[in-house]
Amino acid sequence: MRMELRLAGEGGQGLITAGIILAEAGAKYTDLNVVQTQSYGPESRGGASRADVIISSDEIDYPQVKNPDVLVVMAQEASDKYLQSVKNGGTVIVDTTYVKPVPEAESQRLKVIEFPISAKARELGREIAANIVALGLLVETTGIVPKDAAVAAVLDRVPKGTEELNKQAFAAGVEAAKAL
Amino acid sequence: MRMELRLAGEGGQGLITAGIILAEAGAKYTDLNVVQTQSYGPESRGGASRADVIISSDEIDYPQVKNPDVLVVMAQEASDKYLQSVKNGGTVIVDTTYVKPVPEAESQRLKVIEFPISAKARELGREIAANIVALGLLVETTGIVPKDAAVAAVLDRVPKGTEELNKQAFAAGVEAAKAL
Amino acid sequence: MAKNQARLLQGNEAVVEGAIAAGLRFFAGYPITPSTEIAEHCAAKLPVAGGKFIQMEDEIASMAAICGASLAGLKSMTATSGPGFSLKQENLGFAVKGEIPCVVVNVQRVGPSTGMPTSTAQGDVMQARWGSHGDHEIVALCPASVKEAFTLTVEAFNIAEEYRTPVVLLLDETIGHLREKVILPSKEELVVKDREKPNVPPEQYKPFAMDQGRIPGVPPLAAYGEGFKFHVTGLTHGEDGFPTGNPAIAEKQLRRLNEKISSNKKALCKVEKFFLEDAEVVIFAYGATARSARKAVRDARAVGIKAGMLRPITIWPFVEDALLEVKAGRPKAVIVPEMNLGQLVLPVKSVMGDSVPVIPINKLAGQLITPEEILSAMKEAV
Amino acid sequence: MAKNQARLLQGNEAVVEGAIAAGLRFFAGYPITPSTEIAEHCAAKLPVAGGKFIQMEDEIASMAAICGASLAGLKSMTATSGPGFSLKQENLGFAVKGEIPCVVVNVQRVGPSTGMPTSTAQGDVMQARWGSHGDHEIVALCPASVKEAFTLTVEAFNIAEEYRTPVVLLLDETIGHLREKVILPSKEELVVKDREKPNVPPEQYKPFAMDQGRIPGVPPLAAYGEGFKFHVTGLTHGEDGFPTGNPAIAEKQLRRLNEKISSNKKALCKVEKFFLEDAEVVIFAYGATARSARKAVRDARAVGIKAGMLRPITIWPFVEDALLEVKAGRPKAVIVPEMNLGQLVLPVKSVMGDSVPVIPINKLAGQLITPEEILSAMKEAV
Amino acid sequence: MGKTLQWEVSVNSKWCKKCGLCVEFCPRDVLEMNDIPTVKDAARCIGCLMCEMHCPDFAITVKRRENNG
Amino acid sequence: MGKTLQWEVSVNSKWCKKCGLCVEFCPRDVLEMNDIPTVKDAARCIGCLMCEMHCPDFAITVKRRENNG
Amino acid sequence: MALPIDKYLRVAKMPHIWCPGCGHGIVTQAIVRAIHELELDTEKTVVVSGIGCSARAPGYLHFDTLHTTHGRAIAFATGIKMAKPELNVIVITGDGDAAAIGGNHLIHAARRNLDLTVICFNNNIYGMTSGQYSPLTPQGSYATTSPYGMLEKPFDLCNLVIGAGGTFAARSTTYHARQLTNLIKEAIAYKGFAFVDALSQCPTYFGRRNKLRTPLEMMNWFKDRSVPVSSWEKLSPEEREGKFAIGVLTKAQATELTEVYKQLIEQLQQRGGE
Amino acid sequence: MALPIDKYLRVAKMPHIWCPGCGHGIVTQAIVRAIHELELDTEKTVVVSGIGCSARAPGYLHFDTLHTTHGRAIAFATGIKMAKPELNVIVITGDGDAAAIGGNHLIHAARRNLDLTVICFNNNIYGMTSGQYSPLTPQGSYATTSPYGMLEKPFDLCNLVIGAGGTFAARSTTYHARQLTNLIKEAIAYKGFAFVDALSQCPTYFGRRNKLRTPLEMMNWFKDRSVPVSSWEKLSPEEREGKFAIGVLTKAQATELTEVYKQLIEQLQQRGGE
Ligand SMILES: Cc1ncc(C[n+]2csc(CCOP(=O)(O)OP(=O)(O)O)c2C)c(N)n1
Ligand SMILES: Cc1ncc(C[n+]2csc(CCOP(=O)(O)OP(=O)(O)O)c2C)c(N)n1
Ligand code: SF4
Ligand code: SF4
Ligand code: SF4
Ligand code: SF4
Ligand code: SF4
Ligand code: SF4
Ligand SMILES: [Mg+2]
Ligand SMILES: [Mg+2]
Repeated sequence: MRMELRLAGEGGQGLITAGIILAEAGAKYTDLNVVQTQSYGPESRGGASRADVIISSDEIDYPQVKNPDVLVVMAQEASDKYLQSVKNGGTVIVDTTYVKPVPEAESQRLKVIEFPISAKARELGREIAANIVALGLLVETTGIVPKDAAVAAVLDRVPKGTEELNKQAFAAGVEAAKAL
Repeated sequence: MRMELRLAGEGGQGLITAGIILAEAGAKYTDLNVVQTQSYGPESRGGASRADVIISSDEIDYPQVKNPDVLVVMAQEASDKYLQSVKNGGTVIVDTTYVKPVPEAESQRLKVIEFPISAKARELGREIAANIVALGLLVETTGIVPKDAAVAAVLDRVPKGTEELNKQAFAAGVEAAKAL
Repeated sequence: MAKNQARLLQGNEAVVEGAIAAGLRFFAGYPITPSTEIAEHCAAKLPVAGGKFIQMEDEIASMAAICGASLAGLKSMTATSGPGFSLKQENLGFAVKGEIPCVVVNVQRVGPSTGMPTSTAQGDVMQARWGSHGDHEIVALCPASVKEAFTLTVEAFNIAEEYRTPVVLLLDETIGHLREKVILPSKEELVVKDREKPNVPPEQYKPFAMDQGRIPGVPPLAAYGEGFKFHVTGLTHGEDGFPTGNPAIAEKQLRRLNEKISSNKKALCKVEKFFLEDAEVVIFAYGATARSARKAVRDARAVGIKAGMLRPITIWPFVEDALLEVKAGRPKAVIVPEMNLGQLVLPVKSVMGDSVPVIPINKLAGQLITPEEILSAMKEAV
Repeated sequence: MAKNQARLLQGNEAVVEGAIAAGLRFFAGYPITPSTEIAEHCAAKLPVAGGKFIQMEDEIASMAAICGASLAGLKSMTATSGPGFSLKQENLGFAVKGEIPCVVVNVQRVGPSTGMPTSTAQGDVMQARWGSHGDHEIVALCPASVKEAFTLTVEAFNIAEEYRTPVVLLLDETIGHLREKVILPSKEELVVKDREKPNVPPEQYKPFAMDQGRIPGVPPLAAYGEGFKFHVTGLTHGEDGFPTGNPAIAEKQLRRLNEKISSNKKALCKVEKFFLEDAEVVIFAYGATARSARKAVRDARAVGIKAGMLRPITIWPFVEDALLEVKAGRPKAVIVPEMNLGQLVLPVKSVMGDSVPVIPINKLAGQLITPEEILSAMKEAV
Repeated sequence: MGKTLQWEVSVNSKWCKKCGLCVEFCPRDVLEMNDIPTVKDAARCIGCLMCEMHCPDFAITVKRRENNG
Repeated sequence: MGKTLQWEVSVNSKWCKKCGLCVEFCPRDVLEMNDIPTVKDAARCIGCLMCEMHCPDFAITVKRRENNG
Repeated sequence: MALPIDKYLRVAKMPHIWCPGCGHGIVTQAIVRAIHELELDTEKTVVVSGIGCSARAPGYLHFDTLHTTHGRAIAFATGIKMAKPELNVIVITGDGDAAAIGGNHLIHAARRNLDLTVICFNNNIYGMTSGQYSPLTPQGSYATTSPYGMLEKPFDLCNLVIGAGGTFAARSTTYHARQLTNLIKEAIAYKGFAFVDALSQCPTYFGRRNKLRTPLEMMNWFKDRSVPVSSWEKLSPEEREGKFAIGVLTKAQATELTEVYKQLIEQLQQRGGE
Repeated sequence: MALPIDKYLRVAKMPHIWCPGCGHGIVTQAIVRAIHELELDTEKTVVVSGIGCSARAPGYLHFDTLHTTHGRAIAFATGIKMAKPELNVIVITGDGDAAAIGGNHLIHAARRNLDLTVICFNNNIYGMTSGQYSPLTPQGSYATTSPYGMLEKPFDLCNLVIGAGGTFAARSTTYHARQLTNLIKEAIAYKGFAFVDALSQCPTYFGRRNKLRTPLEMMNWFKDRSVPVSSWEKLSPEEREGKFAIGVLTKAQATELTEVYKQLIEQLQQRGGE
């Protein structure tokens, strides 16, 4: 088993954090191997943002993701850039708050999940938790790590005082996935 | 023909200048090849001082002097250090103002010329001209460059206003050599 | 939910964990992508461990400060990337000459000059060897995983202390920024070495003795403030540490300085051998590139190509002996994939001589060489 | 008394005369033994020639200032020795990357570190090639006489201007400080080359074009203040000079940058062949060491040994072709005397392969290798 | 046509990064923040350039209107 | 024996570089320059250390004499 | 006066890479406006920078531009100005670039009185490398390398320049955009070394960590702490605590280096001509 | 008090390499005397230098000593002091070493207020490399690289240090050997960064070229131009022309870096212990 996942959007959306949380869930709470990489801006600051995670039962030699099994996109630019790279039959999770519907051609070869992720987070109180909503969606859809592992990893990472919000955000993502 | 000459003493005695003048006389006024080298202190300043000159009718490949044909010494330390290096049958010119007589053993294998060079210069007005007295001695003894070439080279180099003094100094050296 | 022993650690973070485990107590640095996380983690963790972190005004000062701290007795480190590594070269030479144990991390990015700061490269491999003026040996280690970023940092400190020398840890951006699941060795599993101290009274202490110390040519090192009152200079010096103009003494000291490393290649040169026994085509790869190579070897074996990999863990001194073994196996080719213009091809070629073809694969612009690219080179070679 | 045409000139002074003859109009430097006379002569002579001299606060600033002045259109130079050369490496890399013509003189002294400032060495030969981070080519020339210090300085400027690249002039202390009788070429005898200027309007000007210029891969260079309003950066950039993150463009530009030198080795690699035709033992020597070697060859011939010398005048790019010719002559040995630990032995070996033994002679402590030492090595070899 | 407008304030939506500083610095409350800043009351504008000079993105410009009366 | 001398001024001839500064700085004219500085009038010395403190070569020292009276 | 943006910006390279609300754009605009109001010849104006977010400005400015190595802009600029004294040479630098790695070049250029205009985009932080402390980070402030608060004292950059012998030093902030523009004009017009400390906000790395949640909050922080030079001089040391002066802090007559050099060359060439 | 030379000097290395009449020996003696009078523990005192004639001093001093690279002594010393705050760390530097190549480290150490004592052997010239101008060479003076007279303005080193935030700066000369000794004592005793500008004569390269024919002439030149701080403050700018102040130019209380760091570690370790 080897699954490659990519989370892409804009700086400030917390996708790097989401990627790390997912990777930590895999690392600390499963027997699987995990690597996580990310893209950086010109020196290291700002701009577009992308986190990749590989979770595998084998040793992970080559650590980069080229054709993800799963793609989460939370900005239009990211969608435009990465949709094509997803494997045939792969899954794409789209934050419809910021991203236009997936073009017909792509939606035929992919499993497309569309949900207003950021709007949902705003509804819960703070848009900053959109990354965790996305994570809930992702975990529920893929089953790549156990849900309680994911929640534990979320709680390990998020700032004190935001635990409840983030739990709710995760749950909202899970709900959304179930509802689809 | 290849002649190797060494002038050695202390910083401030002007031996580097004397070496350069000799080399310039050879370069500008003869058809011979010339190289000139010198020793430097720890970074570049002060301390013991040594100028070497090679004058040769052939191309000068290896540019360093190991066993000079002629050695001029104007300080005891220099004498102690370099006397042994002079070729058998070579010439050593000793400034008796500062240097003790050449040891018996050495004086047998070398042609020794002893003269109170610095005292003579003092007598002429300024001890700083001792290097030019030494040059006069050297040129007269070795004939390595024409005397008028040497004088011309002296006049090319010395500060304005000191021409007369230096001419006299050179002449005094020549005189001394003749008198020996 | 029950956690296992594992952690998700970034390469740069693992360097800091390894360093502190090895006894790091002083870090001086200047931020530069992609090494900055090393400084940042040190800033957070060193004072907790009773150590000191300082951000200096530049990389030159950082290198100087770690030399000072090391002479005062603390295990010291700095970290940088290409532009800063260039700036450190003069004082890195001082550390070599003063025989000052310390660790210098260079997380490589695309050069030359400012280049592509966030893109991966292996372009400073020759610079690590030859970047400072004058003849000097250097030890350089190159991890290919986050775990190894930890273990080789410990190793780097051990070598620095044992050989009284700066050790360069060469990461590439890929390994520096990679987060990976790791289980770190426990304290008990770690071997931590400390510099040898003089066991003579101060009057007899020769900080640059020709013939003292557990390892021949590596004199024991006192620390400032212990009463030894010794002198350290970048000028060529005698056994007592004071400048000498005597060519015979100078020659001896300069040779000792180089030979304490070059004559200990056996101990210093570490490699990983991967499916080498029967390999007909051998990949010589290091750092992140070795991960692609390992995948390529597996894929090649899967299609019946007898592929293997020699991975130098020690980059300098060069792993000549291991390569001679490879040569003895008469492979059809040695493939050298590097994220540079072929910097280690030259030494590999000079070992392989006329008999084994050496095939470089090079990329300059910050893209990791892929397993597919290596595999296709192998297919061509056999 | 009648003077002849000759002068007694010091190597360092000859560099300055050569530079001014080649068009030098800006010098920025920082004093360091044994290169200081170059700065001193520039201070005296440049303003007389209408040029500018400035002593900067350090070597880093000196290297920066000459880049600035060159971009403003003046032929520029700096001079230093080992420690300063180490400090210049970052900005030397910038000059390579920005393709800024300039000349950097390194008068070598004994290293590593402060070493022996007034003693001769050839210990920075590999540093000249690999001292700056990231993949880059460098041109380095090495004179063996005062006259050549003059002519190769002119040549260095010509190459810098023609190839839009920094050129390193590697002297050793012996040649830098040597005074020698020379007859300098007259103005008419000198070939002086200037950088190619763009012949397009500013809107069309691409300062880093892939395919423009007299020499393929060397784009014409405008000067600041001429209305071209162009951008220069150390970041990896496209043809227009602006940063690019596009790996394909970056790869192309980085390759052009290297290939404009490496693919012009024929034009750049100069050697002196001395009694090579029938040589059974060949000395490969450069700089002051070549003078001992020349004497040794003469002495060897006198005692019936068929000796010859190949002297690389261009040190980088490496004179591989000339060495291949030597190899084709199947000599019994190639002897490589160097005032370092054998820095050029590696590339010589990699050319000679398994067939011709390569014998190094090395001295580290500031003593010129003597003709006798080379002769006795030759005697052993044949 | 009522009062002639003196100043024309325009926002370059391609460059604007929506920081809102122009809105904050306008002393006359001319602007309001929607997706990008928009002019809500052009008549109040006094052409003081506070919005323009505090825009980090060269995205808002204030020009004197051609008198087309 | 007349007046007891209070101060002993000694010159280390191995270190002295004959710059003459000690002589120049002595306010009591105790020293004179021969090949190296020598004490010409020990009795005048007041132990002010001007000579010692201005010697660049650590070559001149002024010590209080042991009272052997 | 609206700015003819097309004349001064490389519009094809816009929008710039700076974060929303970053002060660097405001300072850049002040420079452009100053150049415009002074009617400098755009073909005779060179803009030089080091490395940092600030240092990216020249890439957007339509002049001869040079983006050098970290900290070295002033040294490169020195070469340009010495080579062609007729050019207006403007250096754009950051607080890290100018005062950490580049401090030595700054003080030497001030000492030499070479006719450069140096504008420091001072945001108290290393922006480009994501928020490490700089020599301008206030004591106690948080940065990624001062997770327990900055332990060291910061420079006062104008004092540093004046201490080095600089004869023109001024300070303003992005809040005071008009004043800043005027000071930059005065600095460019000044014949000699002129330094402008331009306080700029980095909301992304300084603001976020130090509870200044918006660009506006940061600019208000500037407003609250700044005191015009005229009033500053009347404040006691205690009253100055936590505040800083804005305006022209020093301006004096002094001979400029390229002028002196020009005279030397003329003298020597006359001498040669005799 | 006669100096117990054997206790402080490596007598086997004497005589030193300095030229006859070189001021560096006088400053070195002042340092030794200050150490002696302060009764510093010789085993807990480290002397660090860069490169230059001045920088050779530590080789003759019987302490832990470190002769580093040109300009970097303060940066090396920073590492030593941070590592072992209990050591007295004294930096010996030259005007080229401290103010040309090393200027940045000087101003940063002053800013940080790290407890170092820096003594600059300021002879207005590069002695070791045979007489090139330094950033302290007076305008118009001759040096091998200013054959037509120095064109640039020199630093005032104490002003530079003060401008950088330094809280202790003092100046004296070899002429004023006793005052110099006292100032060095005060500097060493000061808890924080302390800078002493010690004017020293280089008869060999500065004197000879500038018609100051003897060491004594050079020292008298110091005497004639120096003005005690107390009087200095009363002089008008015109009266100050060609003169300089001697004495303690600034001395203030300020928190010292290793102290602050110590507190941080204690806090963190307590926190960890909870
Ligand atoms: C020699 C070198 N060291 C370090 C760096 C990494 N670096 C790039 S920008 C920067 C700091 C920039 O800070 P500042 O000058 O304040 O500019 P800002 O980004 O805040 O505008 C650093 C440390 C580099 N590029 N080169
Ligand atoms: C990096 C480097 N650059 C230059 C030098 C050459 N150098 C040695 S000492 C010196 C100047 C010394 O001047 P100063 O610090 O004033 O000391 P002084 O000799 O006058 O006491 C220079 C430029 C060097 N050793 N290293
Ligand atoms: S010009 Fe002044 S009044 Fe008009 S919109 Fe802008 S800030 Fe408001
Ligand atoms: S200030 Fe500029 S970037 Fe910010 S919202 Fe207004 S127009 Fe947009
Ligand atoms: S101690 Fe004073 S009085 Fe005595 S010799 Fe020395 S200087 Fe003269
Ligand atoms: S001052 Fe010292 S060195 Fe000079 S003459 Fe007197 S004792 Fe000798
Ligand atoms: S990181 Fe800070 S300085 Fe850099 S662009 Fe963003 S806000 Fe501006
Ligand atoms: S050269 Fe000058 S500074 Fe150096 S030892 Fe001689 S007199 Fe002193
Ligand atoms: Mg900043
Ligand atoms: Mg000096």
